[in-house]
Amino acid sequence: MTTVTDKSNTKSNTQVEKWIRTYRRMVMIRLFEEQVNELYTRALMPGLAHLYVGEEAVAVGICEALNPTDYITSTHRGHGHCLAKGASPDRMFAELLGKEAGYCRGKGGSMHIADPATGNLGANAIVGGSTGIATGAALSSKRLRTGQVAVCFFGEGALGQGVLYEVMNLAALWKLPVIYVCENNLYTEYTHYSETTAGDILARGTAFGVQAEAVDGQDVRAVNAIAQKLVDRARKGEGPAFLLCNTYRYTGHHVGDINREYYRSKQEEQEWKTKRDPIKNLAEWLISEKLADAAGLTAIETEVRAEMKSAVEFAIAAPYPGVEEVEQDVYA
Amino acid sequence: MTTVTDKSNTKSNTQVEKWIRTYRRMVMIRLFEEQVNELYTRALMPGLAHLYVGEEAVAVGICEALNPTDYITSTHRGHGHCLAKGASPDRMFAELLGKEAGYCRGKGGSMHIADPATGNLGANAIVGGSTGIATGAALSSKRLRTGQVAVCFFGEGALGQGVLYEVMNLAALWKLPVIYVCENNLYTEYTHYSETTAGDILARGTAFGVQAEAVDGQDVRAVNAIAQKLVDRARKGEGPAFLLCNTYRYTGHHVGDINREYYRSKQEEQEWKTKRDPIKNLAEWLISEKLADAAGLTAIETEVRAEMKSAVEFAIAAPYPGVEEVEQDVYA
Amino acid sequence: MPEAAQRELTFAQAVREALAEEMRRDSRVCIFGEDVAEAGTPFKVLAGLVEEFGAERVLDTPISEAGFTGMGVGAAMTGLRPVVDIMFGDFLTLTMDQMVNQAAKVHYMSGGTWKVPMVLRTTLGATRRSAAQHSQSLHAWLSHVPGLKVVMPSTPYDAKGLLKTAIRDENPVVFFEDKMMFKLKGPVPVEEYTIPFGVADIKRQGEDITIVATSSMVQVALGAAELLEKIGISAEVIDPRTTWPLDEKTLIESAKKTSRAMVVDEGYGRYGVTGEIASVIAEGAFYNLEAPVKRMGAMHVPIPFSPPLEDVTVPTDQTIFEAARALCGKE
Amino acid sequence: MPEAAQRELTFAQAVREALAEEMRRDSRVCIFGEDVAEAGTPFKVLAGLVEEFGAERVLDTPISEAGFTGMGVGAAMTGLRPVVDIMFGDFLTLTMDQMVNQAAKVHYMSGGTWKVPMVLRTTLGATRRSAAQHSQSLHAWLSHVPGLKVVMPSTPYDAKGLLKTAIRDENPVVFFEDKMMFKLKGPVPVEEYTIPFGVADIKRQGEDITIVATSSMVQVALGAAELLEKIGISAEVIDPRTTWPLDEKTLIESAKKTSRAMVVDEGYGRYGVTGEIASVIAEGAFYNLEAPVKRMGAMHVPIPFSPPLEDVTVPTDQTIFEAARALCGKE
Ligand SMILES: Cc1ncc(C[n+]2csc(CCOP(=O)(O)OP(=O)(O)O)c2C)c(N)n1
Ligand SMILES: Cc1ncc(C[n+]2csc(CCOP(=O)(O)OP(=O)(O)O)c2C)c(N)n1
Ligand SMILES: [Mg+2]
Ligand SMILES: [Mg+2]
Repeated sequence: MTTVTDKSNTKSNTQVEKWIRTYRRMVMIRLFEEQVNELYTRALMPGLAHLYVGEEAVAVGICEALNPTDYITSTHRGHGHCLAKGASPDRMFAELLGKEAGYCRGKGGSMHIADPATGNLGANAIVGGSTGIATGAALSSKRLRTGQVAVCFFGEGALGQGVLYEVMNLAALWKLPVIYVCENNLYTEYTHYSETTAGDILARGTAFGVQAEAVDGQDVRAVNAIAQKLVDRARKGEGPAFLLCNTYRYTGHHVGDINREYYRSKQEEQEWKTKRDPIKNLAEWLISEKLADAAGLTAIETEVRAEMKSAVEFAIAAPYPGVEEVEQDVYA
Repeated sequence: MTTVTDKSNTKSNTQVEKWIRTYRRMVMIRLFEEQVNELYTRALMPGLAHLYVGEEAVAVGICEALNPTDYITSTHRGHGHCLAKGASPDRMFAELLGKEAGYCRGKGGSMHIADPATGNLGANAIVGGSTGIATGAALSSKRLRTGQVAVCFFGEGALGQGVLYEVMNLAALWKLPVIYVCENNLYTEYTHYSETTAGDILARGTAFGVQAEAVDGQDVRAVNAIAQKLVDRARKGEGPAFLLCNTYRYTGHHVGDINREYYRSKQEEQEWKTKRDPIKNLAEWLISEKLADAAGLTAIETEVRAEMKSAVEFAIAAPYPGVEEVEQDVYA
Repeated sequence: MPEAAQRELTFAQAVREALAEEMRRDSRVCIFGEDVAEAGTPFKVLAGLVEEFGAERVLDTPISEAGFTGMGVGAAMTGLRPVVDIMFGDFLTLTMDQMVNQAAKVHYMSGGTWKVPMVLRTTLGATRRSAAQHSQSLHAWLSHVPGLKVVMPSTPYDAKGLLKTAIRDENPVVFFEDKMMFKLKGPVPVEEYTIPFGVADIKRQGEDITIVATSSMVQVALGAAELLEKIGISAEVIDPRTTWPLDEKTLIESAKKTSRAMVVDEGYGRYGVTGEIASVIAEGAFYNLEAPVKRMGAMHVPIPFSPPLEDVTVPTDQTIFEAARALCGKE
Repeated sequence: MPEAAQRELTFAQAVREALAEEMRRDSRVCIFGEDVAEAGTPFKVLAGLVEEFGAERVLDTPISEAGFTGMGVGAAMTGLRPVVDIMFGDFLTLTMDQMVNQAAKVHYMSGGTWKVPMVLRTTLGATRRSAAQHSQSLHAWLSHVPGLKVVMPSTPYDAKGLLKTAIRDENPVVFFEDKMMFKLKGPVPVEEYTIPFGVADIKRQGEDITIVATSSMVQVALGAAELLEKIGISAEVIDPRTTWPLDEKTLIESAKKTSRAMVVDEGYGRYGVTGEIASVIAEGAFYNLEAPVKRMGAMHVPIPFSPPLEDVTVPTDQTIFEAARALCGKE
């Protein structure tokens, strides 16, 4: 069986392996989130979670351009970023269930998964809250001359937070190797971004001296190509970048957001799902380019599904941390 | 004797009266600040103060375009804004000395002068701290349909504060009658703005949907012309504007900042003072246009100087508030 | 509590009704915040308001807590009476400059000339499985700051009456709602009423021990009082309702009467609300107290996600019961 | 205090020396903030550091307190040991999200995997005629937050030893310097030393009353102790040095010995540091106290500009003296 947790450090240089790996990762994110939703509806998961379904090409396309030691910061909608950077589903599910085997020993939950081994500085439940952290990581990289790049993922809602502009200005002044990835999935909770975003999004990068680009976030190859360019540039010391990825979340703001018609139409959802699905798009390209056949892709899906299932079972069976842990790790 | 506290509500429509009034206001600010410096060197003033000398054309050119009921918010370097909006020097000096007759009964001091009668929402000692207040005042104006415009003065140092971008975005979305006036005097305390400001200043307005313009802040006629245009536009409901005024502070960051050579050259200071002085420039124009003669202008200066002197004397003689006042006005 | 109260409302309904009544009474009252209009907030507390009052008075904002709180200050100074909605109390961190350096100080710094009649509504409380950045109870910070008033309702009745008072107050008021209490039901009269600030409410009379509890902890303390009654301890439960102004007199008198006191608050136990109230009682009832004032707050840890861990971080009826029993010297 | 200390340094020199020594010892230590490089801060505390360590390690920032504090968090997580400079403690308002929702919680939320070894240096203290937005002492807020440590040095010796400890600590530490104390001189040995956190220092031995004082208030309390001595009252002055961790034991033992205690702190008296420390003593020394613990903090008002008003807002040696005398029952 092909392992679904292949780290990007085992990255092969052949194109076919790269795109198959990419495909697998996107499928993994989608099926991971399916399980999360299932855990929620079966009332097995404490609290809520924000699913990344529909946005897979962004995280995967970008992380495919990163080294294992490169840094990312993530958001409340962070499962996709974690997985794309190489996290294991079993420990992620364990975290979502508050179990000791989780990435944060259950202390963080869905919105706080962090993992030094994959350069994941942590998801963040404060919108815009990790923009300083990512920029600071880029400062370390530059000062310590480690060559690492930091990627800061955020939803377009974070464009409302002033701290983003403060750190973009600093990153530009100090030419830091950081890439601000704006995932514009059109909504901040229950409000369309056009109601909360004046002016021009790309100009918000360039106004602060940050190179800004836009890309179709449903096209993983396009995302990857531009990410590679911006990452290379940052690594060479040419400064920060802002990458606007236009994308869509297929489901609610969180797992409990079921009736959405007061803020968006079913038809809109349907159009994105049918016409712009990132996984379907890549599959079609793989097949048309003869890099894979339908059966092969189905086999991947089946494998990943089985892996997700056993990861969930692992998490369900895992023990909670002992209550004495509650006062541990407050201070290092 | 011509009163030096002529309010803009006594504004005449003839050009000559307007420019003579403008000239008098600029002279008043300069001589007011001279007295402040004197109070400091004579150790009569508690604490410090930030002088507006050199920047007079900005405050005066803009406030000349405002109605008495229009709002302003101001900064730590706020004396010029206060005077330009129509405040009385005597009560200002009293405030600077912590006296009961001061605008804030001595509780605010140099950095907090506020005055409902002239629409002055207050100076602010937090860099960028009044950007929300000015924008909120514009919201009131729009909602209550009063036709008032709000002007938010700030130094270019406030470009570092994220809250400015948050409220510019909101002002653009809601088409609020607010004008963000950036006084770029080249320095934030002891650091040149180019070391702290990446990208392009005007683009920082337009990126958020705010109409942005730049003007020579040493040319009061130019400042006034563009201000009038932006104020009219705002009053008509056409939305917010950002006005970059390029200017220079002649003296230190505050009265105690005497040795400045480690951050800027005497030559630079000299050039601005001799070649770009806003008062001298206006005087030359008035004379060349035959709107005034040298003797007339000297007479104005003499009058204003006398007025400043008696205002300072008033303030020195005025009593401190009674100690029981300390616990008053915490709550309305 | 009013005698004739027949009608029951949830806490959320009481809040909404207070807002609706005040918005009808005074056209200057308006609301802004994230997802407050059509969505009616994630907690649905404001559902229906935009339909009645329109998008001019119930305004959805970008995710810009500092910015729109600052606008609240300016709007309040110039004729509106804004109710600023901060979804989670944890996001107060982003508004501290506007609330503390601006809102709280404008009146004083201007020598009493400008006023800031604004209300900031926000939430507190853990045990919602929301982890460390969505579970804090940060009201101690605001209570520390002169110029602000801080309201902590514990019942639907109090929520309505106190919110109406807050909106009519000429000062910046921070209004904390326990997000776990939105569905709690309680009597709310149909008739108009307001509740003054600085007046504690004795939620339960008792003789043996005084339990001062705030917001979310009032119901929990009442639960503990029932457990205590079963073992023969009569607990008086007092809710200060506002931490500033604080009704010191009522707290001290109760402690003098019972000779034993506890303070229970969901904020962190260290350098917070319990320290202040315990000190007020320890000083005011010094010669009557038979034991030190006992303090219970949130454990001094970031709130963990994992349910078994989170559950031990805040006081429960059982832990309050046990502490009270020990304080009364009963085994 | 070391026996052999011959050399005297000012508080500012002691801070600078601590930074310089740590920067020489560990190349990961760097400083960033507004006007920290050539200007050496408005208080000149950092003068000369950029000349020795270069602009790569002493970085001038834009006026972006939230942004560069956040960068401090990220830099600390990834291998640097940043010292973030916030010019006035009043601007902490702008950093609260970064300090409280990020720095304080990263280690815990990540299950102990990431660490944030950063120091935030800032100031506190009034009486500088700087008015309400430049005179606050906001250390109570940070002391309230688990995950942070809070340091309040009161002498050049303590400032140097505690700052070195802060820089070597693996956690976010907030270091408050009284801006009125920068020119205060005191003995500082030439030899290397550090001072552990959580160890109170008895600045003066006494028998009749315990005065717990923090930061700026320590010297003032020592002044009061001299006045008290003249009327036959022997005051013990204790400086906790860190409000978190807090050396409860030393405070309680002293109060047990003297049977009377006061707490003096320059932060606001309400819901702040005095409430916590007074409660700790009132509980721990309950059976030994002959009078309630007396609290003295800043008056509950925004700090006014006018000198005669400002001067009455914070404790002075005279007001401490009078309160202590009253507490001891002497007229
Ligand atoms: C500072 C802050 N304000 C508000 C929230 C509540 N909140 C959580 S997610 C969210 C919407 C975020 O929208 P966006 O950034 O576009 O991300 P998306 O959910 O679309 O991925 C909001 C308002 C928060 N977590 N942090
Ligand atoms: C939030 C905040 N940070 C820092 C300061 C300290 N400070 C006072 S004035 C100033 C420089 C302001 O520069 P600029 O905005 O350009 O105004 P100018 O003094 O040049 O008029 C600084 C850093 C402050 N008052 N507020
Ligand atoms: Mg979004
Ligand atoms: Mg400037």
